[in-house]
Amino acid sequence: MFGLANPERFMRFSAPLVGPLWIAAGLLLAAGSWLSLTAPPDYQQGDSVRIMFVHVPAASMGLMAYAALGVSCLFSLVWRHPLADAAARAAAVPGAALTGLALITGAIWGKPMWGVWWTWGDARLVSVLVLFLFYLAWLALRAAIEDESKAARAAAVLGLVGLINLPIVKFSVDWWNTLHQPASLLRADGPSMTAAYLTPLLTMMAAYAVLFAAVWITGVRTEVMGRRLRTLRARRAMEA
Amino acid sequence: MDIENGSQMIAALHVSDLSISRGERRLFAGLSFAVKAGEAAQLTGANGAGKTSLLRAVAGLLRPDAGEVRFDGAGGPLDAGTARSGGVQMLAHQEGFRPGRTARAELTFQARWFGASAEAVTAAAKRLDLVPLLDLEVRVLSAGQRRRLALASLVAANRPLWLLDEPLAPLDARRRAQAAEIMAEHLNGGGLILAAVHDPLPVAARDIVVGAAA
Amino acid sequence: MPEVARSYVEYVAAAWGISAVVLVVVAGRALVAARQVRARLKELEDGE
Amino acid sequence: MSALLLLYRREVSLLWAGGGGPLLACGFALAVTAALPLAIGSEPVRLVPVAAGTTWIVLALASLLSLERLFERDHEDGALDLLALGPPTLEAVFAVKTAAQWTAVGLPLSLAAPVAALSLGLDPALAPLTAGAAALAGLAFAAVGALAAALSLGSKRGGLLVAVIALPLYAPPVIFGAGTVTAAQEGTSPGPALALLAAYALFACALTPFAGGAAIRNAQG
Repeated sequence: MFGLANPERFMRFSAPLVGPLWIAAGLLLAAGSWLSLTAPPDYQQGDSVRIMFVHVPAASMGLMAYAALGVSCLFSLVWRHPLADAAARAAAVPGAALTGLALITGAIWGKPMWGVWWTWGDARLVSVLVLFLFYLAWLALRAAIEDESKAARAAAVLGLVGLINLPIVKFSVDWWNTLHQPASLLRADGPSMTAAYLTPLLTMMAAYAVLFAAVWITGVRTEVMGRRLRTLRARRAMEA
Repeated sequence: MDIENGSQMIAALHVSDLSISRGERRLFAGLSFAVKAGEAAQLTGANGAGKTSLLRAVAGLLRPDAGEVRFDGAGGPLDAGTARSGGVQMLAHQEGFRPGRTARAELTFQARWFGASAEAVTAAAKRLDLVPLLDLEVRVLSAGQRRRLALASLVAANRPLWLLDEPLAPLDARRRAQAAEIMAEHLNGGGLILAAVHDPLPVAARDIVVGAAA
Repeated sequence: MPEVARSYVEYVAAAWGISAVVLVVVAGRALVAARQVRARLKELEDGE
Repeated sequence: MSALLLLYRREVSLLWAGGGGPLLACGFALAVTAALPLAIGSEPVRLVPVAAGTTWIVLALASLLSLERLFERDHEDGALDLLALGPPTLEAVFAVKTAAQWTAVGLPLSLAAPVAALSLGLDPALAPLTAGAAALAGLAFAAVGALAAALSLGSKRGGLLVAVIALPLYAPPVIFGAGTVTAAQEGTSPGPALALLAAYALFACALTPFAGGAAIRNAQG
């Protein structure tokens, strides 16, 4: 990982990856969608089970993205890795979008399953909501401080603190859920994982993962090129 | 220099090949100089040349791009952290006093934070003719009075290395003479002074040009 | 055989529709930003 | 007297006297508590079940009050640089400021908490437990809040940013704090919740000084 520390080597290393990644993401998404939409309806939930195929991948990728963000912040803080802030920024926006998507699709899925748009009864949904708040806090801090390098370092501290706190918040929400067990609501645990559902779900999860990787690497490359652009312009201005 | 109050004896300051930039802009590079006990050095250079940043880098508040700041104690090289937390005091444009509190409370806190004893604080206040002002809030003091308060804090703490950023600017002629006396006394006692100045220090000092010459 | 639940097709459509939109926006944003910065960089480097 | 004790006394006298002193925090807490019955009606059947929960929301919000000025004022006065140059480390300075925030805002709020809860119909026998849990939660709020204040140094919209950073991290102490009182209300032992609350508070006190020290150095240099 240290080898990629200097931007030039990272650009050379990542250049051949970008194209195939995007293509793979597209193919996987197409395959996953086709499999998901052609799977037999659940005997109990009917077609609404298909919402799971977009909800679960978004939730898990939102969490993975925060892990990527947190690890980038660790590299930025501890080893002052020049690309780390670029990696953190490139992971934050898609991560937040995916987590937001998980909330929306979770709410839509909740309507047929529990009869309400948003239910505080499902600990997983609530943890996804808190994860979304962590993203907002990171993005707000990153944007609030004008000085670029100071904003990066402050956000890196928050990203790391967030990463450390995530499992704790997850535990406290699950603990909270056992305390306030909503007896009245129908406690459906979701469809049984028959093979017919496992394949589409895993394909969709792979698709979301590859798509995130493509967006992330493209984002870091854009950041590197952007920095090169700024230094070129600064030098151009000095010569003028 | 009584070690009891945690102050650290500094015999020399070495700055080697220092380069500092602000954002994308390089302020200066490859700056090297040394200051020994009993010596003063003054940083000259245009506005924005990086004099203040250099002081802050020596104080450890700012991370240089390259180069090194080393301190020597009586018995050889010192760890930079211990040298700074025990032997360096800085006088910046803002003296660091909270406007809403009284001069007495803020002077006492700041001086004792840097290791001064209660007696040293009262003696310094007397010497700088601050006694009548002590019960006023810092907010109502003039810039010159606030600067004298900061000088009293320097005298009371008596730390070996003084980092001064345009120390005499707000002072009138009479107070500048007194400041000169204080600086000379500090140097004779084996202290060191590194100051960013526009008009020269009132004590013998070596010139260090920072960035493009003024 | 429990009565087959309503098919909720409209919920599925909503969920997939929103997902598609968000994914396209996220992907599009990344690709457009990359293309723009590459273009400006080339323009500067050619001009050198 | 050690430098840290000097700093602690200065910080407490600053927080206690002007600005966000305990009066302001408790006043805010009771004002928000009073808003609840006005909003959802006076019948005890509505208020009693939410008494514990509301008290913790009020505690969390009230503890945000004087956070913004905890470091910002020293940063503007130039005092933060001098604090960094003193004998203690910046991590110790951060811990002392957290302790001062707890003393001047956290502890007074832990006295206001039972009053607020009782006013909403909480069983008076639970008042001591509420005060104890509020004090522990206050410690967690002070540590995490101080970190949020240090992180938002140098940003223009300080106050709001502190809240956006701190509140997600307040989830565990709010859950465990309110959980302690709710458990007691339902007759089960509040022990586990109290233990989890104490664990989080101690964890925050151990972690935040290092993150806070890094945040302050970042804002300075």
